Amino acid sequence: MSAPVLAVEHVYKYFGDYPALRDVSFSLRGGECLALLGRNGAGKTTLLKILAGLSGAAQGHVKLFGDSPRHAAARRRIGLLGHGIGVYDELTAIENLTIFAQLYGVSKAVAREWLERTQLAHVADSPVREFSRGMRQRLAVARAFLHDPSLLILDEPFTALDDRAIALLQTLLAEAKAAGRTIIMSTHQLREAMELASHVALIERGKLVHFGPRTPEMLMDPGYVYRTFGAV
Amino acid sequence: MSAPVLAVEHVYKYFGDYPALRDVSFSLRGGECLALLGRNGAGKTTLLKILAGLSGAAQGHVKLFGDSPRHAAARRRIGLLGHGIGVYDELTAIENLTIFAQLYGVSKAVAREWLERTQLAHVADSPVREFSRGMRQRLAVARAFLHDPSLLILDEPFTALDDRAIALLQTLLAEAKAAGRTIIMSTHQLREAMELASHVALIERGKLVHFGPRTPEMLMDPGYVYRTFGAV
Amino acid sequence: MEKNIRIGIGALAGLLLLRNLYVILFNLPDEMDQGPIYRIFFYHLPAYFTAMCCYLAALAASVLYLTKRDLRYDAVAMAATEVGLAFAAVNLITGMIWGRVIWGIWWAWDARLTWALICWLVYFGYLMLRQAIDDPSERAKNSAVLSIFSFVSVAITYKAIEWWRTQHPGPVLSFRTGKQLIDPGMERMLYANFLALLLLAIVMVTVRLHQETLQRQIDGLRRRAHAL
Amino acid sequence: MIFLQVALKDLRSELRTKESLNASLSFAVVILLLFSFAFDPSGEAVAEFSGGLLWLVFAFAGALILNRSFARELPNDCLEVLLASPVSGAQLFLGKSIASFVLLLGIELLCLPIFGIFYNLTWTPRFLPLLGIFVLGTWGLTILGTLFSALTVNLSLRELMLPMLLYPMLIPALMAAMRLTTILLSGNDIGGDDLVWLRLLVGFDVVFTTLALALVETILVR
Amino acid sequence: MIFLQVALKDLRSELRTKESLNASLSFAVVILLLFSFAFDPSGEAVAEFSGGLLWLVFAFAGALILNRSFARELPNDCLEVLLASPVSGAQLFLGKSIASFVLLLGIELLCLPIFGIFYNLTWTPRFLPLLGIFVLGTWGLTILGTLFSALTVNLSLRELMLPMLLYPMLIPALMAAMRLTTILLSGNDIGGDDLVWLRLLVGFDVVFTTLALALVETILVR
Ligand code: HEM
Ligand SMILES: Nc1ncnc2c1ncn2[C@@H]1O[C@H](COP(=O)(O)OP(=O)(O)OP(=O)(O)O)[C@@H](O)[C@H]1O
Ligand SMILES: Nc1ncnc2c1ncn2[C@@H]1O[C@H](COP(=O)(O)OP(=O)(O)OP(=O)(O)O)[C@@H](O)[C@H]1O
Ligand SMILES: [Mg+2]
Ligand SMILES: [Mg+2]
Repeated sequence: MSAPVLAVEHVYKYFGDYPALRDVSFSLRGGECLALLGRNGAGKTTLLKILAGLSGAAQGHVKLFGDSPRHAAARRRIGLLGHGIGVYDELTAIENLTIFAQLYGVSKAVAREWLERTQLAHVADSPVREFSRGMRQRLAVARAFLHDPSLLILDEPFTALDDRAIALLQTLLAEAKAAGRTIIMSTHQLREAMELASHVALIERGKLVHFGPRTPEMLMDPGYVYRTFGAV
Repeated sequence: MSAPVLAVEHVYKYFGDYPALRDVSFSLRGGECLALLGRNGAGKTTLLKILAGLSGAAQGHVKLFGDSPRHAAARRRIGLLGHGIGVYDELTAIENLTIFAQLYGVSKAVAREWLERTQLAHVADSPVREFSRGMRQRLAVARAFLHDPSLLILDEPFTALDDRAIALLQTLLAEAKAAGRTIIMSTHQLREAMELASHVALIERGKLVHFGPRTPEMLMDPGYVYRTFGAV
Repeated sequence: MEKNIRIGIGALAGLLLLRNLYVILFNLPDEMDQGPIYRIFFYHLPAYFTAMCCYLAALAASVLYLTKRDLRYDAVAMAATEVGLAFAAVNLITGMIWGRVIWGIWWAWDARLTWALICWLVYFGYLMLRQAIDDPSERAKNSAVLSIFSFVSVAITYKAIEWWRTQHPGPVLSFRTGKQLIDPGMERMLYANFLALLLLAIVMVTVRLHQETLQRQIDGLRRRAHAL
Repeated sequence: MIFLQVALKDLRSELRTKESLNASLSFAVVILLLFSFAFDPSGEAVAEFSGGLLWLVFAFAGALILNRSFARELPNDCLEVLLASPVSGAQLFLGKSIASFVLLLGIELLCLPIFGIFYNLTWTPRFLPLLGIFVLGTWGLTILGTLFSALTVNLSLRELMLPMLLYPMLIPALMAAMRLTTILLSGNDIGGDDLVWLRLLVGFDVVFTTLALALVETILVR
Repeated sequence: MIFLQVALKDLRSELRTKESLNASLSFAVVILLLFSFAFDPSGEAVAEFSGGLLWLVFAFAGALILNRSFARELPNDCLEVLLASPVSGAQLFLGKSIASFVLLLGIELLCLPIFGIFYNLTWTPRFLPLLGIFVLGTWGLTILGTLFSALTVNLSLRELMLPMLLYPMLIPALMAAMRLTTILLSGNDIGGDDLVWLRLLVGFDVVFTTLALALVETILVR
């Protein structure tokens, strides 16, 4: 059996005295996709930030590919898609992608290729400022997938997207998953997430109350997870 | 038949040369609830801002209760719930509501009452900064409903809320609708919206391509509206 | 127990201060040139040294916080800085009063005075930054970094006397000059009052720490109330 | 009187944390300090440029405070909610101007004794006329600053644009206030030729208050 | 050399619109103008406080530019994306410092002739040593300013906090730069006693660059 891509071991995080995460442990392997569920304020974003190395755990360890998340080698293999799109409004689409290509040490040709895959090639030289929300989101996806990351960390990726943008994102994620990439995403839009997920985790007031494979019941009835495993 | 609460007549809006709204006309009466659908960048937010008097139409008219939306009497009867919660982080919950109560000429007792209705009475004296997302949203609802508005304008009210917060909002909206208030809301979360809606409108690239009562098909299959009335 | 120790040190500081005051006022003779006003010196200089000790403690606590990430060190840094600011203010104000009597003006823009003021402003900025950050961990971390940067200005203030020529009197203490410039009785008195003020500072720091602990408990309870 | 409620709201948020008051005050002291390095303040000439120095400090501290006037409403989209409430644009503007005015005047009055100590000036004998000048000058500063704050609130370069637009237009008021303050701080009375400056200051306030109240609704509703 | 790419990115966004360059330049000119009202620039003494004036302007314009250094990354959550990329905190910081440095130095070099014209000063004969002082002083300003920009990036009072924290700590560098610039603008050479100031300036740059590079990762990762 392969070594885990992502291992979270007894992670705690405090904001002051408030425990935002308490003893969270799980691990994921290549090709797995985790849907991280939880009510508002449960700690999903906090956990994802720790995984991406944007925030440090107070106790416990996170290992990405066996390394700490603050290790450059580990970060080179992460793709991050948060609330914000993470590109610069005043620059053009291709300039944005080129910048990130350089930071990741990827060739410029790859940037162009991703513009085509996200159907943005015809507006490559327009500043992002002029893009509509759907186009911005597609560019953000191109930015996150550019360096062929082995681990995708997505925080509420479907929020405020229309049906078509969601479908595009789902297709890309399904492809990535099929190619053996690991995906972890938080979301409140259970239906959209369940189709993709191979695993489901439920976090409640900072505690991981459930972690396991996605079962057919979950697909049929998204509320199932909350009702079955949630204490509150 | 009663006079329309909201009448939109041949409204156009341009951003530079770009026509964000083209010849939009419809009207709503008391007790009606309109779900405003449309893809990203279709012009939903633009339309709602014009209705709330935050932005002026280039051509055409908007009448709220027979008045222009910039008329103070009309604005006294609007409740607005946008992306932002519209309350101040550094003030306490009760201070926030008191401020808005004063601006709308409503007594302070009403503010307290709404805190209780949104189950925030126990944190009335804590600054909003410390609230969780769900609590903030509830406070925003209290703020929007405080002055007993006759017309509720909601822009993507369900975004990023968990199941419970959505249920609370739906209950409040259903009550308002039953009490004869008019509601207009934009959303991408079709399922949540359809349960409430009495009417459905679809906007596409600034044009209103459909406006009509909500039919049972729409409730069963939310994608139906896009497929049936959408041109693109 | 903790409370008793606090009261004990406080009482000791109080007694020492009273005794020193008595000696300063009644036993020590007037200075030749300045007359009675020179007695303010016994508060002017020790207050400054006490402030320096507080800033040094704040620096140590900040470094410890960054290595250990324990919020208690952060509380120490905060308390020490606040008390240090108070004592630095005593130094500034006594100096200004003294200056008013001797020079006829409240303030002169010379290096020593200016640096004392800069130092005060720098640490006041530290407290401002603390106020502006809500999340305690973030606040602790960022203000610890700022405290480290701030200490550079303390070092410069200490050295200012050697780098710039000033209107303000030069060093007098024998450990800095290597000579005996003032009367040994006076110098002993200085150290005695320094000890008293230092004890007072320690009590004040512990009181602030205690308040801080209570505040954290209150905040914790409120957070729990929110979760209901 | 709804604008008073807006003003109270702003003052309350501002004073809740006292951060901004403390920060602006110590910012003002810091600039005084910087000036003392740039210009030798021990010379005899201090009284002659005291008004200039003081109003420069007020202009800088003022720009920082005014910058936040409308920007304060951005974080949770409060501006939209306020504009959709029955408060008219002019009332909102007036309320915000009053709040900034009170805040800034408070800071100025705290700065004055500090300034007096550090620059060795006596200001007590002519405090009342000085207060009058402060009120007039500060009102000009806030009314124009609040208008520009509304104008620049949606720009990403806000902090940069506001002072750039504000200062040149403010020059008449600033010059008058500097001149009049210098006269008072030098121990003289305002009279004779200097009344021109006073008239300029009052005229500035009247003209820009009228203009701003007339135009602000247009600025806020897009 | 990944920090150079960060610097290039920042410079490119900044120069794309030229807004900020134009705005800071005209802001600098506006302050020069204000100063000329506050202090009589026609006197003989101008050369004596020329360095002070110039560096005050640079410090004010600098704070506005530095304020945007990390704040520029906020709108679309770009800061998070950058921190999750292989760029280390120190590289990011260095890149941003370099970008602000280049920008600010450019503005300073544009200000110098304008200043020369307004205040009737000759700066050409000693341009090279002057440039050296500008480089050293500006580096101190940017390195400390960028660090504080990172420290205050999440504060709502950012525009107010940054100068308030920055200026007092910057004073040694500013004092030295003012002094050395005045000497050069008065037509003298740096030598003898004044070398103390040069040493102070260099020492400041070295100490704070080291401290900043060591501590910035801690600031950025929460
Ligand atoms: C606002 C005014 C003043 C301020 C801010 C001030 C500040 C200070 C500081 C910071 C020190 C400690 C320096 C060190 O030991 O490194 C000091 C020491 C001292 N001050 Fe002042 N001072 C002021 C006015 C005066 C005046 C007016 C006098 C008397 C004429 C005076 C006499 C002394 C003496 C004798 C020492 C001890 C020198 C030494 O041992 O270093 N100070 N002052
Ligand atoms: N910077 C912070 N300072 C203090 N508390 C914080 C901070 N960030 C988050 N919290 C608290 O930590 C808890 C977890 O927040 P988090 O953002 O991780 O929730 P979430 O699961 O992402 O919620 P949502 O579904 O609303 O996005 C919340 O109670 C929140 O109030
Ligand atoms: N201030 C503006 N300046 C220029 N164009 C704008 C502005 N605001 C909106 N637009 C453009 O107007 C169109 C309609 O935007 P709007 O925000 O109304 O869409 P929406 O239907 O709310 O979309 P979404 O579902 O993404 O919220 C978009 O193409 C957008 O790019
Ligand atoms: Mg979240
Ligand atoms: Mg929208």
